Amino acid sequence: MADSVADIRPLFQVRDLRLAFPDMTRKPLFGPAPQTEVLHGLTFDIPRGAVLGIVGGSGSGKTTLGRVLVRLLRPTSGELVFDGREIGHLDEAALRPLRRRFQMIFQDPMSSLNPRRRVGSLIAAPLQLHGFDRTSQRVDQALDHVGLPRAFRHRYPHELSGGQRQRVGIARAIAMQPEFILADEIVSGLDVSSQAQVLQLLADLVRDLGLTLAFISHDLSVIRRLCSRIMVLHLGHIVEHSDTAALFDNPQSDYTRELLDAIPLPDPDQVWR
Amino acid sequence: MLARRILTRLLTTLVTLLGVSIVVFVVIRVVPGNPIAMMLPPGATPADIERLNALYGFDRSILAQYFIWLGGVVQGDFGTSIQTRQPVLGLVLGRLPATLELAIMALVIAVVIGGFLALTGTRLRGTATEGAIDVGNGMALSVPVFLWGLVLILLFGVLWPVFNISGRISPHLVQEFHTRFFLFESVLRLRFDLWLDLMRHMLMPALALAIPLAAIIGQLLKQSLKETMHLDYVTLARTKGYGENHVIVREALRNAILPTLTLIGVQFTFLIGGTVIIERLFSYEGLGNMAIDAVINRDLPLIQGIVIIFALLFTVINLIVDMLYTVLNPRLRHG
Amino acid sequence: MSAYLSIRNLSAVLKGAPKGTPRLLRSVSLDVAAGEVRGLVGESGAGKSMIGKAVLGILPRAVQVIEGEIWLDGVDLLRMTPSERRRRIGASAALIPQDPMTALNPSRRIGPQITDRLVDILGWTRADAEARARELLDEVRIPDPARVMRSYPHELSGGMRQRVLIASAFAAEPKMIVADEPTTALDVTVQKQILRLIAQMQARHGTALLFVTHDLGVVSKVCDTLSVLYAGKVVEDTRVRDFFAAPGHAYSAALLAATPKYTDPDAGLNPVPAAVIEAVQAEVAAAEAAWRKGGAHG
Amino acid sequence: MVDARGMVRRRLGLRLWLSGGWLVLLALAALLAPWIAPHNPLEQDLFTSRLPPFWMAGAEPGYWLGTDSLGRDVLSRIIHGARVALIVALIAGTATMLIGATLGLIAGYYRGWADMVISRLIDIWMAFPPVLFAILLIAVLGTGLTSVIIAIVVIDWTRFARVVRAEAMAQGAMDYVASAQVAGQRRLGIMLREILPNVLPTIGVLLTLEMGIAVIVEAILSFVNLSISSDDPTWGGMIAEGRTALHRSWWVLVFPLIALFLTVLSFSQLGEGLKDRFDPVLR
Repeated sequence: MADSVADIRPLFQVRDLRLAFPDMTRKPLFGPAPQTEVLHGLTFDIPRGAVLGIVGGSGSGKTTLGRVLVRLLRPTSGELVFDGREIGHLDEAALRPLRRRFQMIFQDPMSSLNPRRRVGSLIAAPLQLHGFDRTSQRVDQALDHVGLPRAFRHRYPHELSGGQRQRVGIARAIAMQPEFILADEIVSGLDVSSQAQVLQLLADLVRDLGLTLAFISHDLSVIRRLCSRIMVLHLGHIVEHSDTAALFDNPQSDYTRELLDAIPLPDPDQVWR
Repeated sequence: MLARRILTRLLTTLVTLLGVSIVVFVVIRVVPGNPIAMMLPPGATPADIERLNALYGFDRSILAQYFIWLGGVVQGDFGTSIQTRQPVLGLVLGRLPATLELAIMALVIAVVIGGFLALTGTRLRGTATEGAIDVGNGMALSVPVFLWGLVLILLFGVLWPVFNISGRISPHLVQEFHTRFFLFESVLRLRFDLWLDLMRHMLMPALALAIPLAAIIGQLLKQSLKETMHLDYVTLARTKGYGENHVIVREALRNAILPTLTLIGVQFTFLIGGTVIIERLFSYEGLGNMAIDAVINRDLPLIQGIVIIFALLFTVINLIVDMLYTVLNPRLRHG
Repeated sequence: MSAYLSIRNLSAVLKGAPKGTPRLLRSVSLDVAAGEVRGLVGESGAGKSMIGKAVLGILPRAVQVIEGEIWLDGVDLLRMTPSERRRRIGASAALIPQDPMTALNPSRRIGPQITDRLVDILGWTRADAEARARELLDEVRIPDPARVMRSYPHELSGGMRQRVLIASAFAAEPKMIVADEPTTALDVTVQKQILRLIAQMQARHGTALLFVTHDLGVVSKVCDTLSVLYAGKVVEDTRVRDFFAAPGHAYSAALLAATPKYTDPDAGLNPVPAAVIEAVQAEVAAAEAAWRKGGAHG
Repeated sequence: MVDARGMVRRRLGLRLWLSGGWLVLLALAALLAPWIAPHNPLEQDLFTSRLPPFWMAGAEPGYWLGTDSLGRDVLSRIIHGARVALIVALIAGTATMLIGATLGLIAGYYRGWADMVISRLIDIWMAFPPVLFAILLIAVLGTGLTSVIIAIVVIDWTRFARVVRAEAMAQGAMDYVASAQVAGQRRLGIMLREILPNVLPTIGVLLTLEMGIAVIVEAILSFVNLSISSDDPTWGGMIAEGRTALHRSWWVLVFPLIALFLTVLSFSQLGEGLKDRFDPVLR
């Protein structure tokens, strides 16, 4: 089974992916608004088991790309192939059975956890939707996995700390036993100590559960520790996509070099050109 | 961008007005069954009915009737009042100044009181005074103008009768005026004796109308002021050496006032709506009082005229407020 | 080199909190000399921002200083009347705020926002103040200063706004500047330019700078000295070079170990060990108990 | 130094008790009106007309709050008037909520053409003064309890629709909605299971507010003699009567006014009080 075609094929195959939004500020009085393209024809693969870091500054399109991958947004054109199946242009109904297989963890857990649901219900609701059995045990397992006490299932999100909320977000995603998880800036709101813990947890889960992960961040230092491959986005283009070590040792594009140079290392001897 | 915004806004206003005309037409002409019978005084002859049928095209399709009716309305032809046998437009315009003056007076009172409460509450935030202002605002807000009117009648008409609680002006003074805008005219002609008499009549109904609006302004403006006071640019101004009053007025007020402004626009239309019952309560001879008489007398052409004038007034006010917002907001002005 | 800013035993509490509630700031002492950049680091809730706010007299109303001294240029700010203190701070200190998007008044033009302090507080003529503003905008390398002064904030990018705010902070030649996480809201490439600009301006004007940040990387680039805070208490006060060579406190060391470092994939991002947290908590609790027992201020 | 806001907040519990207490009292009075009212509210007796309330000289025992110009007992009329007030409050309030909140939720969450239509309708509705609109509708529909309720629903659905639409729009932009979408939840499911619970507290506050407004609108309509038949006791009718004879018998106006005032105030305070007390999410 390990050598079957299905397993060596990349989990995601993205070809010439484009996304444009109507620009309401330039809309004429009548007729449609002109389109502004924010993703300009992206082509890349995400192999099974890979941990792909997606980096870029504000306005690079990294968050938008993430939302296209999990089909919160519909691409304007191009191919988005998940496990051999084109999903870029499926409608919601056709997509629904597939949704369990790619999950997302959001940047702001305060906004992404429904404030009027308890933790248990937050994790269980998607499970029930997809007809999982023994949801109660699965909720407990998920809480165990992310290192939260089982008693937390009775709490509301506002009763948790930032790091704990982010763990609930992770628990909700892994409880669905997905093949792919998208993590969008999930540590940018956390202190360095909780950041380190959450990243450690994510790294362990990816290894233990055999997940494929796309990790969006603006912080190359964070990405280096976690990711096997890195893709650098700039203004809606892929400027570099390579192996982690290769990217840091020998960056190919000017933008990547500029990005690396700008990072303040915790080291007074670093020469800042 | 500004021009397009204004143009779009004008278009939606037009659509709204068209919708208003349809609603009025449907309510008055379609629902009651035989409109002719309603438009005629008791004892009308079949010949009268025949004539009206031809005049309003009641023998034609509903759609055709609508356009005939709309054509008349657009040209200012709202028909003739059944009660007085006078053109509706003249009657309505004769009463409009009284209602406008009352509403504007109430608005001024509300803005002054509300603004004062908001600024005081912001200046003294965290103290017992702020708590008292909050409780007072909450009370004032949850009691409608009808009840405030009654309370004021009891307090200043019966218990401590210092104000007139009936009419717009002492009857013998009416012939002193050349226009229907008594209040404006008395000020322009510097006739403060007339002005005083007007105010004695107007203050109570205006105050009744103003109380809830003052509370809303007080509450919302204070809330946005307090939110603004936490923003970085206000903090920055403090570090520059400015005192609390300066910071509230120059840094916070201009930005906090925009949401309040839109609210005042919407609420001002509610306030004008409130004049209907307040005028009745204080026997104030404005449009609202006339409307209620018209309903009681089943004078449908007159009601229709009044409703359309009110709707026009409301839509124009909303339009003006929107434009004002657009012009005052630098983000939109220099987009 | 005598200290320009000197904080002594500064303690603050939440107003109306019951007796025995831990203090928000626990007997904080630190000095910043003219021309020195002192970093204030700690995790959220450690009180680092609050110290900067106390110096500038902009503590939230809910926070109350219960003891201590803040000496700025030879006078104790806490012994002045509020209006004296305000003018004093306005004339001799300034703030570079965190978020350039919200730190400029959206309904006022840029020019008056730079010159208002000079005209209203320091009594300059409008013409002098405007000339000075143009000069400063030029100094922070904003092209076409005259046009920018007529603009509204929303017409400028985040980086440009932060330059305007830096110019505004230096306008009155203050001897003391507090920078409160001035680059957290910016992209990393813009951050580099802004940090550089702050450092250059500080060196050129010889200003004492209190630099509040959560990022040890940033500290290593701009600061000379460093105070590490935990739960409102200074746990380490040291020179930056010494700190990165060998942190003097277990908590500081753990913080450094948790800070990511892309050049060394094996270093950084190590969770702070529970034992370290417990130790530093015990230390803070012991200091708190000793302070209460001392009964200097009940 | 004591934080004054804390004192105000502690009073919230009291306000819940007071408003709830008055409304329960009123509901009991309405239910048991035939048994507890001391007199037949319609019974006229010209020999006992304009009797003052019990503490004043000239009062007659049994007529606690005095009588009106036709000799009808004021207290009994207030108790019976509570029936009309509460029926209108409950039925009109609930119906208005169901229609307005549903439209607002659809407009705010689904957006698109549904929102266009509903928003335009709201705009049109906002162009009419509500009281005038109500009076007009009654003139067309004829008087009676059903007409009053229909008029209130027709006029006031926009109050719910506007607020709920704005709230649903704000909630729809939150990431928990995106998260439900990623989980594969249907649009309708998201609206009902994710957004509705977050809008519900607002709807609850609006509902009690609307009940108070319904009471007032009914009173205004009876005040201008356009509500139910003029014989039946209503607070608005009593106030209208009292207004004409204010100087001779003030109590005919004052007691129904107090009842109306307390009822409207209680309804508006009840919603806020309940929300503060039972909403798990403190904002």
